[in-house]
Amino acid sequence: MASMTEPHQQLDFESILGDYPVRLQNFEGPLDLLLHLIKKHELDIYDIPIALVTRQYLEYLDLMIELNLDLAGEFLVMAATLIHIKSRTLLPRPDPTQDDPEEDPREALVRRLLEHQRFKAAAELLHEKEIQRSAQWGRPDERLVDLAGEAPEPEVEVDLFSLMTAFRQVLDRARQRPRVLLPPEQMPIEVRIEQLLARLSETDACGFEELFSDVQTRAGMIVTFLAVLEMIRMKRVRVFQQGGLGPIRVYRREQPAEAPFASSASISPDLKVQGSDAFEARSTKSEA
Amino acid sequence: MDLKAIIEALIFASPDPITVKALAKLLDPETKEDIQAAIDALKTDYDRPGGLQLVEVAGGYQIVTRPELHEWVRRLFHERTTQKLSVAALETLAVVAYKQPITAPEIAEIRGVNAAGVVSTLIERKLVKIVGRKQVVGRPFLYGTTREFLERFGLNDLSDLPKVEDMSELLGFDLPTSVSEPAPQTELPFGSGEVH
Amino acid sequence: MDLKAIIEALIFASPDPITVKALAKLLDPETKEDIQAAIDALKTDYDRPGGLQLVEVAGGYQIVTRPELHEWVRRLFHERTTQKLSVAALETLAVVAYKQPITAPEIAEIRGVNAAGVVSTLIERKLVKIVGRKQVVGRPFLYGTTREFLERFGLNDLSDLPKVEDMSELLGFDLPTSVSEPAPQTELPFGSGEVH
Repeated sequence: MASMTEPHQQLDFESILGDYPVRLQNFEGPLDLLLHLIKKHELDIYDIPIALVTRQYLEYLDLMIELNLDLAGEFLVMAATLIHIKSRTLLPRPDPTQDDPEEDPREALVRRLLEHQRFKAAAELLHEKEIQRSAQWGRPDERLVDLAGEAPEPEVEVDLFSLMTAFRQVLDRARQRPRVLLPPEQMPIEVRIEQLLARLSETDACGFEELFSDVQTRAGMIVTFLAVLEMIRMKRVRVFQQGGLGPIRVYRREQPAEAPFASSASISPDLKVQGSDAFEARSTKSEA
Repeated sequence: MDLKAIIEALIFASPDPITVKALAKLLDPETKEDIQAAIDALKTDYDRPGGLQLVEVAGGYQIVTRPELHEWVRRLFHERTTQKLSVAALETLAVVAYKQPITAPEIAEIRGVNAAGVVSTLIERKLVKIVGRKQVVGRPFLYGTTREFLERFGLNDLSDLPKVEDMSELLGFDLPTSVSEPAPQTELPFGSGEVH
Repeated sequence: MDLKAIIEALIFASPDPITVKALAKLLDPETKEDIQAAIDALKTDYDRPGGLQLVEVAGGYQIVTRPELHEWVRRLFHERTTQKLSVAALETLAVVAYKQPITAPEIAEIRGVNAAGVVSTLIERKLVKIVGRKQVVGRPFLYGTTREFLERFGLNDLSDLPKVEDMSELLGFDLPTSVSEPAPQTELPFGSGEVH
C-alpha cells in the first residue's frame, strides 16, 4: 500500500504552524484531514456533527480520487469508520448487540483525534526546543584531530538495529570475498615467498600489513607470516620500524649472488602453529 | 592538581557531552561528589558575561556558544549541516519520545498512518533506536529515542520533554483533565491512557 | 553589543584559527583596532587559571586546552567511556551473538580479519564472556554473550535476536505485524472492541 508520508516529507515544519494548506496531498493521514475539517468549520470536537463531517470528508476523498492522488488505504478505512458511526448515530434506538447503549459512537474517534492533536502540538514544542538548541554552537568536530592528537576511531551507538546491520555486513563481505585461488593449506611457503617478492620493491616501502592484504584465511596469514620470517632469514628482505609503535616497512633486498632460494636450510620441520586446526606449517623440503 | 581546570579541558575536548560518571572514571580516584562540586564551580565561572556557556544536555556537560550570539556565529558558516526533519518525521518522533517504548503498529494507531517508513528514516538519522521486543505474539520491535535525540533537542533527559500543560495554548481546544494529567514517574508526562 | 563575547563565541565555533581580518569582515563595521583591543582583553581573561587558553596560531586565534592538561585529554580519547563501540567491535559482537559459542579463529574466519584485540575489548565491556573451550587442537576458548548484552539490547533471551532469515525483510523495514495488535491499514483503526 502506498504511503502518504513520502511526498509530505519535503515540507517544512512551519507549513503546519500557520493555516493548514488546502492542497489535499498535504494531509498525511485521515486524522490530519479530519482535524482540518473540524478547525475549518469551527466545530466542537466534543460534539462533532458527524453527518456534516462525513459528507465533507467524502467530498475530499472524491476530489482526491478525481485528481488521481495516491490515496492511502487509511483514508478509505476512515471513510468506512465515519459511515459506520453516522449510521449508529442516525438510528437512535436500543441496540440489542451493544453492550453499553449509552456510549456515544463518536467517543473513540474523538479520543483518537485529541491524542493525534496532542502529538502534533508536542511535535511543535519539540521543534521549538530544536530551534533553541541549534542556536548553541559546540566546539567544531573538525578540531577533534588536533585535540586528540590523532583521529579517534569512529564509534557508533549500538542497538539491535545496528547489531543486525553489522552482522549482515559481515555476512555480505564474507560472501563477496573471493576464494583464494590456491587453497592456502596447500600453498607451499616458497610459492608465497615468490608472490610476495614480486610485490616488493627495493626502493618503495611496503607496509607489513599490506603483505596480508590478499589473504583472507587464518591459514593464509600463517603462510604469509612464515614466508616473511623465511625471507628475513634468507636476507631477501629488509624490515624497518620507526620507534616501538611505528608502522613496519618492508623492502626487497638485492638478490645476493650466492644465496639460492630453496636453500637446504629450510624451515624447521617441527615448526607448528599453536591453536591452528586448519594448518600445519610444512617443511619446504617435503614439498620439493 | 586543579580539578576544575582538568574538567573544563575534558568537557571542551569531549566529542559528546561528558557525564559525571565518565569524568569519574577518567579522574579516578576523585569522587563523584568532588567532581560535581568542581562542575558547579565551573558553572558559576561561566555565568560571567562572555561568549560561552556550560550546558547540561543528554545527561552530560558541554561548552557551547551563548544562544543570543547565534546570528553572529552563523555568519561563520554558509549553512547548517544538520538536516531538517519533515513534519511527519517530527510528529512520529514526538510519539516515540512520549510513548516509548512503543511498537510500529502502536505508532501507526496514534498517527493514523503507516509508520514503518518514517521510523526507518528516524533510525537512519540516529534519533530513534530499537530498544527491545514486545513480549506479545509476533514480538514486534520496541522503539525509543537515542542520546542523539536528546542532544539535538537540547534535552538533558526524557523528563525534560515539554510538559503537556505547556501545550494547551497550542491546541485548538482544551484537553479533558483526565488525559492532560501528568502520569506517574514511570510514564512520560504525556502518557494518556493506553491506545487499546 | 558585547564585542568581546561575540569574538569569544566566533573563535570558539570556528573550525580553523580565525584572523583579525576575518573577524573584521564578520563584524563590519567594527574596526580592526577595536577588534584587536577586544581580543587583548579576552586574552587577559584567559590568563586566569583554567582548562583552556587562547592562543595565536597560523596568524589567527584559537581556543585550545592547556598543554599541561594534555595527558588528561589524551586519556579521554584512549579510555573511551561512552556507550559506543567501534565498527570492528560491533561487527565482532554481532558475530558472537549470532554464532555463539564461537572461537576467536572462527570469528576471524567470518570477519576476514584477526579478532583477538576486539574480543578482549568486548570482554572488558562485559558484553562477551568465555563460555568454555572447544575440543579441538589448541583447545581455543569459546565465546558467548553476557547477561549485560541482553539487557543492553533489550532482549529477554537469545531467542529474541531477529533470525538471520528474517533479517533482509527486517532491514528493509517490513516489520512483522503483531498478531495481537490490529494492523491499522487492514482493520478499522480504533480497535475492534470499541467499534463492533
